[in-house]
Amino acid sequence: MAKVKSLADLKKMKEQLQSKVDLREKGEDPESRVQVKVAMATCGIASGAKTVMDYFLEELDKRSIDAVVTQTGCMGYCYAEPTIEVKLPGQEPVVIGYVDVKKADEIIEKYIKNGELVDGIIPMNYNTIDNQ
Amino acid sequence: MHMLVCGGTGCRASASDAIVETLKSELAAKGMENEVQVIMTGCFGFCEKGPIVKVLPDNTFYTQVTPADSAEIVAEHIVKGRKVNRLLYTDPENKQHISDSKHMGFYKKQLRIALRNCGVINPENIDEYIARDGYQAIGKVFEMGAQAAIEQMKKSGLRGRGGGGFPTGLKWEIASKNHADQKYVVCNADEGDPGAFMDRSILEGDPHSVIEAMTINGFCIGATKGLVYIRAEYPLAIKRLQIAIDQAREYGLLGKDILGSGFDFDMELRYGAGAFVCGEETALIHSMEGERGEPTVKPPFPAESGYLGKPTNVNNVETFANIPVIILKGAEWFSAIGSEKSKGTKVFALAGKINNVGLIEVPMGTTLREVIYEIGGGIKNGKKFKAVQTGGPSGGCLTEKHLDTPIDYDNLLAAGSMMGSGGMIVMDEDDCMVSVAKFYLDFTVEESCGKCSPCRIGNKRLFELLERITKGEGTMEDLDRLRNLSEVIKDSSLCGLGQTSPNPVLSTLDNFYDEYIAHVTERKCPAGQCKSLMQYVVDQEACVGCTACARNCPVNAIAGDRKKPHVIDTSICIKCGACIEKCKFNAISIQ
Amino acid sequence: MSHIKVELKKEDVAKIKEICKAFNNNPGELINVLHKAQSYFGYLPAEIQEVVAQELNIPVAKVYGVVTFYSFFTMIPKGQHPISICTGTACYVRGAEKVLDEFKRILSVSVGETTPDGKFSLSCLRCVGACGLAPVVMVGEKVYGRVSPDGVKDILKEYE
Amino acid sequence: METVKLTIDNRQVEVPKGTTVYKAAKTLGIDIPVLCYMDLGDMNIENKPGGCRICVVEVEGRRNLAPSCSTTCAEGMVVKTHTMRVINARRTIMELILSDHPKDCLTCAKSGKCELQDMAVKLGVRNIPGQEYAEMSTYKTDFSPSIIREMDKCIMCRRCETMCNTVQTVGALNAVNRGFMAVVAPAFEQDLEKSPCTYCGQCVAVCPTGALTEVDSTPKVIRALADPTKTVIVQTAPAIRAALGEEFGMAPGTLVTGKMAAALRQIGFDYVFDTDFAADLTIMEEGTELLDRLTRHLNGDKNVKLPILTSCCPGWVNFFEHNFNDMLDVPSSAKSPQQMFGAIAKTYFADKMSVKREDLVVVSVMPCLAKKYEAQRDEFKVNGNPDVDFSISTRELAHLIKEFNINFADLADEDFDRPLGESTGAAVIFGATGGVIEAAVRTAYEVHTGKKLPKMDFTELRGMEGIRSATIDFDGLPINIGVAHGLGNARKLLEDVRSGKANYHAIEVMACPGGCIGGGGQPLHHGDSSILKARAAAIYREDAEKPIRKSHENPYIHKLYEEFLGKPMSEKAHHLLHTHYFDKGNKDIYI
Repeated sequence: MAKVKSLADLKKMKEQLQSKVDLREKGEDPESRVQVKVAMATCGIASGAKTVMDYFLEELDKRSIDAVVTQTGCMGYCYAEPTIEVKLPGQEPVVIGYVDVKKADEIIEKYIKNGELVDGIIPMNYNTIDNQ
Repeated sequence: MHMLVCGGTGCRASASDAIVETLKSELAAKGMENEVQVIMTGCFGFCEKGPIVKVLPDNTFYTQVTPADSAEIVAEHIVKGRKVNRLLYTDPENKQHISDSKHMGFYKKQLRIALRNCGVINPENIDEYIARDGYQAIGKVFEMGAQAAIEQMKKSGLRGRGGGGFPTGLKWEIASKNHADQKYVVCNADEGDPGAFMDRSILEGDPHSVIEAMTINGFCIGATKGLVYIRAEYPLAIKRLQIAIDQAREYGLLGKDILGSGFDFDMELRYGAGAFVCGEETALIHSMEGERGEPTVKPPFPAESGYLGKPTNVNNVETFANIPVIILKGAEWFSAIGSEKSKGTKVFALAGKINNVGLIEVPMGTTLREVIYEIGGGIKNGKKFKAVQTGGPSGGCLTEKHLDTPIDYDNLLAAGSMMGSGGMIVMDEDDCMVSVAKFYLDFTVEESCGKCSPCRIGNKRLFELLERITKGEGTMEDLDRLRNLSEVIKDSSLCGLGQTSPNPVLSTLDNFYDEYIAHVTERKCPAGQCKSLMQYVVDQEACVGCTACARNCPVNAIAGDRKKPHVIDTSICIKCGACIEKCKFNAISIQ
Repeated sequence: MSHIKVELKKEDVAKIKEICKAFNNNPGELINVLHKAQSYFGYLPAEIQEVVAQELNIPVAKVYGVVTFYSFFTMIPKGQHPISICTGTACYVRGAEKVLDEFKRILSVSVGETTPDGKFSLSCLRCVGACGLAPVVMVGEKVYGRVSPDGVKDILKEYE
Repeated sequence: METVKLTIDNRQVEVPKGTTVYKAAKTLGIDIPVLCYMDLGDMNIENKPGGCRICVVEVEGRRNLAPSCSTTCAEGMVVKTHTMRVINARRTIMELILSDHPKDCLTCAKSGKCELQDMAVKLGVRNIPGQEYAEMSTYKTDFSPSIIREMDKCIMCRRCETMCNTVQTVGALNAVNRGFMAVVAPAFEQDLEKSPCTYCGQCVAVCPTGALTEVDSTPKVIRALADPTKTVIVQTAPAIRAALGEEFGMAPGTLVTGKMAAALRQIGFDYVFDTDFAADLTIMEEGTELLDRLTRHLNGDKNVKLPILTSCCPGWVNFFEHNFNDMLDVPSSAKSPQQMFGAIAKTYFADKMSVKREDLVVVSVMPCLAKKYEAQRDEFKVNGNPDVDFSISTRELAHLIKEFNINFADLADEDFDRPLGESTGAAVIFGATGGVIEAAVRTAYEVHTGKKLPKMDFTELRGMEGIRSATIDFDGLPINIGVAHGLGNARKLLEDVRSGKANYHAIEVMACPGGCIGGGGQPLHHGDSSILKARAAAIYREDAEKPIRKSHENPYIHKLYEEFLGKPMSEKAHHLLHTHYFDKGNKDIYI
């Protein structure tokens, strides 16, 4: 990876990365994929987030669903760990708590495949600085 | 279509289960059960107006719904497509109904600044950070210059998030004015409060923001070296921070000539080894130097003579995490958030007897009530709220009467607690406040470095006094001693640890004096937590003589014939509580 | 402090020297050196501290002073399955003390001790940050959440 | 000089910038009580951890009380040293310290000279509330050959740690553990005997309580005196006569040579001798060794080691055996005066008196605690019988005199006995830093050049500076001499020698700051270095008043060589008066 040499470089890089993300998020990218983020902070891992993440990686592949599974930090819902966020192309992301392997299976079958919500989704209860 | 029914404990208590049932049956009656799904969700964080029902995809947000309202919602909204206006949220300002919850962001009590990227980006991928404006702030600082950046920091009103609340910009300015051949930037990531994990979450979720902020700090004060003093007990945070440092180096965002500015900055990790006192900056510096982490008298402050005797600026993780945003969005934007003397937001680790244990971030000035009842979803198991402890072992216990106090540095201090690093532990009616004070003193006794006598011996004596009281051996004189000793320890200890360690005692003495009195004069623990003061008694009326208690008693203290009421021999009873748990008839109680 | 006489092997000494050298034998890196040594040997007996002192050219009393200051460092070998009970505030208010008592009772050891068969050692730690799961117990790297005194037996059974 | 103005107890004072509040108050005659604080100003030794918190004062505008010992005066500061708040804090802290301190004051070795006791009196502490249920920290007592450590009495003032590490660089003691169990101890809390302790006794000299005391040998001396079969003789080191008076209320620097001899005779010693005699003998041997090495060096002998190091200080011998084990052939092989005396007493003198070796008891009075250990070294024993049976300190001698109800002040001066009581001025100055080498120069010059000394006083070798050097002209041959007192200074000097940076022919080292007059066995100077200066002046005064001031002119020394030893460094002299050293450094502890 080449070094970022100036602020201008950095900004250009940001634009590129941002637009890639935007395309994906707005679902305008024809190749847009399902995104699954697993909260993998200590508390999440302690409650089994690693197993859940592995399950998604394996099962989505097995069930031929084109998806990106990534890890992220603490979402703040410690009471409901492990938590994950699922984003279907062109839709708002949904956070789901108390995810174990069984729940993960339900999420894949119901929400990811058919867009049916499942019990245990956690409404986003905070404002972000993006809309400030 | 989806109908989301809040399944948070608060809403559940007000019949959200019934709402789900009626909604389902109404839909079934209309033959729409396959088109519209009813989903039970987690807490919306708006318990005050619960139960909540939200209809997707149009984001209609109904408040204070009763089971009786279900039919109307289905009939009107689902079938006819007309919103039920009377159930919509009413803006208290203009009395307008708001139908689309997208337009009612204001109900959300939380604002994520320090946690902006936590749970959003992959912390192990620098690209995701850059895509969210990462490292733009350092570029901006290079353009505006160190002096202007320090001005921004001062104007923003940001105060240290580690506990003391010292103005960050001022701290930087002092460090920038001390001349030396080498200066240091230190990030205090030795989060030691039991029950606090804000810093850890930030480092695990957004390590680059800390790296960027430290670089900004370095540029502003003229330091080329950064050190992160991090708890060795945080392996994941260490790993992610190390990955982030390596990636930043690879991109040239750490190292020589960052972004072509000519400014060099690099950083390394130093590990803590389990000493709470190392959260104090002079102790932290000694620890980084390979010494016992004993604090030294200030002045000299680290800004003058810190790590290896060089000017050093120490800030904690959360403070740093705020900085890139302040630079990018400007001091005015930041200072518009929060209260008069405390700007911005504060992250709290909300835990204890509360439904929504979690990591939250609220604007300064939010009340404890909002945090506990809205965001936290109220007290677990429908128990009664008793106290909330903020500031960890250095803080105090606040009560009912403080619930509407806006949270900021000065208010908490005035109320006898402190901001601390952000632990917030909620306690209910079952918690004995004398025991809680004892718990914190036990911690302080173990964590005192032993250097100064008030802290080394005084806290031990406080603990012993509290122990006597919880055993029912205390006297009224002990209560006076407790107060005098607490005040002297606070007044005369060397460092912040001793100067704050009596706070849990003083605040409980102030707010729960009755409970102390009960322990001393009646030899009773009103909360029923102090073992020595408890007696287990079998209610002779309720006992059916099932023998479950007697069979499970580990010391055979329970006697009684089958199908006849049993009796506990209190001289043998070890008060383990096994009998209470086994009794299916609620016949055993603590007196 | 109780002592366990340890005889270091030649390669152990070489390892300690190598660790010290990696930190340029800089006394300012003492804590980092001790971390590395403990993660390699599992604990820091007197003999290891003596070698470290010699390599960093500082009095061994000072090394010992540092080792005994920080609760992370131990001079007693941990059990095969180190059990740590979180006694952070969140776990405390949710009953960690009772869980700890149960471990003590079943294993017949106090905090900081190892069972005679070397299988389990018991210690307390302050907040692993999994307060949502309180009370929390760690056995080795594995975290158990929402542990009740009744559940203690089941946890121990896993390691029999 | 820059100054600051401040107000203390409503009085204005102007002090140089950087002055502490404690010192500023002193200029006004306000004596703020201090406990852990220690200032040996002239030797740049200061201990101000700010740990005991007894010296706290109120500073206007500050939230907490400030420790006056380590708070620097600032312009316009307003200080109050005795408000109710301060007095209450001081007394409460004192009660706390005492609550963790044994109450065996009546039988404590430090009773009457204990700073903690004095402070309790000063602060008017009459009871310790809650003592009956206050846990005390306990540690095992450590009996070494010289020093007893009873750490239950430690108040964590850290003075010993400062002396052992910063001043002496011995590194035997360090603060260990944390909190209530924090204490100063050797590694692994083992006994001093297993540590690199040199027994210099500086820790004992500064300990404010009975935590560190010397091993009391007076009961054994009394038993020997009471045994009719024994001939008991005593030798007194040069530094005793300049300090013993202080124990009887005399001004520091009062010479009590005659009274001391009289007192010893009254106690019942059969012969009262002077270690000074042996000091003259030491000069004969060491001086000859110096000249021998020097001559061989000048003649191009590559095997000869220079510089020669003096070896009369046992603390220093222990130090180099531990720390400079690669240089064991550098120090002079001459025994110390104490041991030379013992060796001559148990051979030459015993023969003369026809007393069997086992029936002759040699007692030494030394300003030193390391001498106790030295006397017990195996190489100084013949068939298990030591050359010196018991070594007692100046303080122990004072106890003995008091125990024997001798009115010391009223004693008429008496002389030492012959032959081992005759000495020269050169021997007397052994007691002060620089004295041994000055004595050696006086003799070596005349022996080497064959000429009379042009002057007797080598003031360039005297003084209190830690490391001094001078070049003495040996009639055209420049001799480079180094002097160090305090082991930290010795280490510096020796490291320069080891690295080849320093080029000396001879070096004198004394373990204790000031030399033997500041020895670990001397009356406590409580950190007042003017006392040391007065003692040194007394020593030089006695030297100046002596009719003979050069060791080689002592007629009894001549007689000793004629009758018994032959000549310096003869085979017999070698056997009796020289020794060898042992490697006590980091032995191959592993494998």
